[in-house]
Amino acid sequence: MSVSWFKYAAPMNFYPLAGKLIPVFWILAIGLTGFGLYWGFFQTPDVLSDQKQYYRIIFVHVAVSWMAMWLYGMMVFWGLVGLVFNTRLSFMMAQATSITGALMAFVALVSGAVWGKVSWGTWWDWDPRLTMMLILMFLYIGYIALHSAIDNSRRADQASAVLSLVGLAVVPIIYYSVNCPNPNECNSLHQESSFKGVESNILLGMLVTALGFWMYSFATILMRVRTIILERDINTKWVSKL
Amino acid sequence: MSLTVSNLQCTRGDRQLFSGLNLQLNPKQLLFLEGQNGSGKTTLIRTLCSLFIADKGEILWQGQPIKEHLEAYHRALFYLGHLNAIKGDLTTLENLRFNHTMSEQQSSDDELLDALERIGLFGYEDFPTRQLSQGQKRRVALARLLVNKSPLWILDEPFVALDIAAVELLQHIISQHIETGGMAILTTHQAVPLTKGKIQHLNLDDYAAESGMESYV
Amino acid sequence: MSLTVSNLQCTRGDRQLFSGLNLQLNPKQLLFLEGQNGSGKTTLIRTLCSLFIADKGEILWQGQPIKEHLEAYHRALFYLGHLNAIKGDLTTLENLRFNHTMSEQQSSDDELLDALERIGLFGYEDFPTRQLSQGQKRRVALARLLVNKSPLWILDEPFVALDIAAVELLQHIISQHIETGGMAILTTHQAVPLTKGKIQHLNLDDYAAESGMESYV
Amino acid sequence: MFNTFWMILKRDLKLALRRRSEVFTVLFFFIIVVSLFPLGVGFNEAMLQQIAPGVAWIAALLSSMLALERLFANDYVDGTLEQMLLTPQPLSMLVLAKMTAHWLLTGLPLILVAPVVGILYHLAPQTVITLMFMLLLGTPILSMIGAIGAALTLGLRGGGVLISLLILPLYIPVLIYGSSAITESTLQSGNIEPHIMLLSAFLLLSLIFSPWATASALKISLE
Amino acid sequence: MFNTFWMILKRDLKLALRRRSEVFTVLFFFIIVVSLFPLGVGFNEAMLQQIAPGVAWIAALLSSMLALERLFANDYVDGTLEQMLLTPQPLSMLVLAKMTAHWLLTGLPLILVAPVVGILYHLAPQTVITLMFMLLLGTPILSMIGAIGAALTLGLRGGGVLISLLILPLYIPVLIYGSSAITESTLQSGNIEPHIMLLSAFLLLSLIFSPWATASALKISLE
Ligand code: HEM
Ligand SMILES: Nc1ncnc2c1ncn2[C@@H]1O[C@H](COP(=O)(O)OP(=O)(O)OP(=O)(O)O)[C@@H](O)[C@H]1O
Ligand SMILES: Nc1ncnc2c1ncn2[C@@H]1O[C@H](COP(=O)(O)OP(=O)(O)OP(=O)(O)O)[C@@H](O)[C@H]1O
Ligand SMILES: [Mg+2]
Ligand SMILES: [Mg+2]
Repeated sequence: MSVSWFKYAAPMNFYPLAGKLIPVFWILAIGLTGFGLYWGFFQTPDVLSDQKQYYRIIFVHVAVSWMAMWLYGMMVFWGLVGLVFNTRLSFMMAQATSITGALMAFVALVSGAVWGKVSWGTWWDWDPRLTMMLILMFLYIGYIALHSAIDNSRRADQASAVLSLVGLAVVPIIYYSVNCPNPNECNSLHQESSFKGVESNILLGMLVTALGFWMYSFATILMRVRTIILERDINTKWVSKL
Repeated sequence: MSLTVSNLQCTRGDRQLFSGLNLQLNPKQLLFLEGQNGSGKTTLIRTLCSLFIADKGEILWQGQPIKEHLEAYHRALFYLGHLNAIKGDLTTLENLRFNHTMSEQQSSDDELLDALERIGLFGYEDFPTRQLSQGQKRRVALARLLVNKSPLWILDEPFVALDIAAVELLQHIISQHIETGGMAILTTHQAVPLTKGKIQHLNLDDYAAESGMESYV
Repeated sequence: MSLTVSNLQCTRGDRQLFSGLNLQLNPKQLLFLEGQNGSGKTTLIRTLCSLFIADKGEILWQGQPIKEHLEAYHRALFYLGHLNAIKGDLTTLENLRFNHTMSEQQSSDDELLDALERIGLFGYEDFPTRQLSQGQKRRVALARLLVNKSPLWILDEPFVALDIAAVELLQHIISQHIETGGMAILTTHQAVPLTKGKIQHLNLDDYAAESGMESYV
Repeated sequence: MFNTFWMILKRDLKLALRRRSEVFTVLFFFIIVVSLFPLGVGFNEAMLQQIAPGVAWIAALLSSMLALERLFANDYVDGTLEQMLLTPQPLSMLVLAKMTAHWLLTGLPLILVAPVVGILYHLAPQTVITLMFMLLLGTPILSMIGAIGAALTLGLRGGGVLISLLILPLYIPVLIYGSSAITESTLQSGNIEPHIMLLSAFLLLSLIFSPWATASALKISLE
Repeated sequence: MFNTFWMILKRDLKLALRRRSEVFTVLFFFIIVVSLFPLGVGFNEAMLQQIAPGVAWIAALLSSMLALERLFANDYVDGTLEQMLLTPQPLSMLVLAKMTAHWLLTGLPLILVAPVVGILYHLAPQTVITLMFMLLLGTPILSMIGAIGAALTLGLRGGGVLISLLILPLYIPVLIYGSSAITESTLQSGNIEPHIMLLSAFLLLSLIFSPWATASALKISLE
């Protein structure tokens, strides 16, 4: 088993495998997202507390926000694997993840802003959750900027992996400080669970959509990894044979 | 005490520079690295100093891979590349003293002053080095050789910018180092006769990769 | 067409480098500037290019003070110093084209490509120059000589970092320039035989100020 | 003459675009600085609206200034600048081309991103438009005055911080009129025409004098 | 070991003091930025008092950051850094020494000059003392986190602005607690102990991890 894992750590072997996986993830992504959105739009109540139809943005918004956070973790994970095992492929995964992640953060901000505009009448509010998402996007941008500023790909990979690790170490502190700028007023770290009181079929819609976005992320990340592999190995024999 | 390199292969960008390179350097030996511009001399030298990582191959110092015994290897190594590693705001003497002490070698200020005088910087001890000419800056960097006790010297084009007298002096210094049991690796495009000790030549053009783009002259 | 320098005196910091320096350069003549490290060759060259201002003395181009006819003088001048004046992010060809066009000379891209090939950079036309070796960078800078039509070349240590083949080529280029009626001023510490045209030597050590600190070797 | 201008401008833009990241860096620096303020001063909406013009302008000054350091420095260390001095081209054309490139790369993007400030600081659309217009008038001044400072500090150690000392005080008129115009525009009886006139006059003045001053400063620094 | 630390620290301080101007530049940058704000946002005393902590901290972040670019860059371009890598000295000692020098040259002076902020923004003496104390706790964190960014961006074009993209978001906790502590201290019932605890914990954390992270970053950048 472990043998085959290491086999696929080589870009040369991973490339065709990814090629085969991508359609699978696309199908799953379209299916799940489609079902989730269908569920969300047609199987849920028209009014949620004082919100009107607008609240249906939640199905995209929440899924995208979750993805933005999870993908950051995934990016750090791949970077760490790359630093420890010195595998090029993990770094490529990290790089591909960063772009999808930044995109997710951006869409989260935009969908949130649109939502805010229609429900609160303001595009933006300095609410801890929103602020945190903005900072998360800055962290992604820093990662991407550093990676693209270095031409030596090995250095670019390692340097941005270190940056993401440092980021991961500081993120909890940022999170705490943003949520609780004045520690005197914070009784505990835990906020009210946002799931509380959400109707279960709304939750179902959200979860299925989120799963669909996971699949979408996998598909785009794999596609991006394939182009990265091609760019980097352009001069090798196996690529010229393609 | 010996430096052994086996089956080394280096790539810059996406060009393979050389592969299958072997060499063995023993005390009292001097190695001349040769090759046309862009053949990879600087890259090889930096690889030997652990400043650049090779794709393949091993570098052994006293039979042990340098990667795993970096500290010991660095203690035995003196490297000087294209850059002089001197601070324009410090004086000649301060520069020498700092660089020398950092490599964990002790010399009194008198010895250092003496070295500066021998290398032709008498009267410049208290000059900030930014006020020196190209060749004088190079001399400040090279003055370390006069007080250095490391067995292995790796020098990348050490003769550049030096005038004729200084080139001769440096030749003499290197010869003496070899004679007293040291080893040295040099690159240079200038023809410099070095007569003492056993001299090896390694021409990187011979190790150039067959495939891929090549440099023409 | 001639360059005349009379009674030039230069000071760096508070050291007088040389004084009472006279020289006359006519077409088909080559001037070798000599002198030990720190004798003031670079300073003299920069003074001749109007990049450094002398304490005393005059520099005349075609009988007229260069200070007052800077534009005409600059049109006639090609200078290359220690720095290569190339941008690491531009390709070899882009660098050559930009520098060449800035000096108001026109050449087609074919001529430029041809120059690059002759100087030994065939296959590197589209390389960003930051990825070149020391000697290759120098070659990019020197490629301008192959397409340059200025009568007066002033080169500060042009042979540095070049390999043997390139040094020969450059010698050939300079000889040809002299032969076809050009003038050149060079400094170099390497012994390079240049056989064509009339060769003058000027040793700056002879003009060193008597008083004040001197450098010893 | 104009040939030189185009050549240098084209080269500078090409160099910047070779590292696409660089253009975005200045932009994101601006956005990050703007979004740090609420974290530092609190989220009171009325207060944020009140400080927004000042904050936006100060962030603009700083972003413009940060990129200044490299305006001539890169060309200086690699010898390009001394080569340019030795060409028959007039130095003020060179300088003008470099200023233009600097503005296109650091001034223009700020104008385009100004609506973000509007969102973060709850500004009315009308105010955002005024902000953008004032930035359009003011940022070229920043580039032009900044170039003088960059030329004067060329090759000095600690250039970056030093420039800011020389230049920030000179930026004050732009800061004052730039931000007071925006505050004014939020008032019912607001009339920002005088602000526009003053900034335009300042712009014209710098357009006339700064290439010349920068060229002299360059000559001094290069000797 | 400690020898290395002292040697590098001494050298860095000596280098800085050879150009005395450099120490003052960072200081004046801080003062200028702080004094630009009232010009941009208006002179309402209550508002100035309210924004003072945030402004002081943001000016501190920026000053600290501006000097960061040169933390390793000078040693990098002249080859000193690669020489240091080839000495038997542990890299983390080098890094620690450089961080210390950076703090002594850019953090400490800010603390000493903090009373100026107090005067410009009409702060009570008690508030100024809190500000100074918080700066004392917070500025070393800035130097330490900043060093990681400086090491990562070593030798990259546009290093200065790039560092800010990487580092400014990481400075946020310092900014938030640093300024909210000061606001808190102006309240009757204010209790800044938790702020101090949190910043101290952060300081400790960076003291443990940042030399190590910076050393790895340096190794990566130098290869
Ligand atoms: C720019 C604007 C916005 C951003 C960046 C944003 C960001 C986020 C993020 C990051 C989450 C996931 C957080 C978590 O799971 O803990 C989230 C979830 C959510 N957001 Fe937003 N949001 C924005 C606007 C809004 C608005 C205007 C509303 C409501 C009117 C809203 C309501 C919610 C709800 C109900 C959830 C899901 C519940 C949950 O946390 O599981 N958001 N948003
Ligand atoms: N910036 C400066 N300030 C003060 N003195 C300087 C400065 N630069 C150079 N000098 C002094 O001027 C003298 C001449 O320097 P210059 O560079 O002209 O010498 P050179 O003949 O070109 O030497 P080399 O052969 O080493 O290149 C040197 O002795 C040097 O000490
Ligand atoms: N940063 C880089 N990225 C990609 N390729 C590079 C880089 N630096 C150098 N190279 C390439 O590596 C090759 C070897 O360079 P190196 O500097 O080792 O040559 P060298 O033998 O020292 O040449 P020289 O005699 O000119 O100093 C060159 O052909 C060059 O194009
Ligand atoms: Mg070399
Ligand atoms: Mg010289």
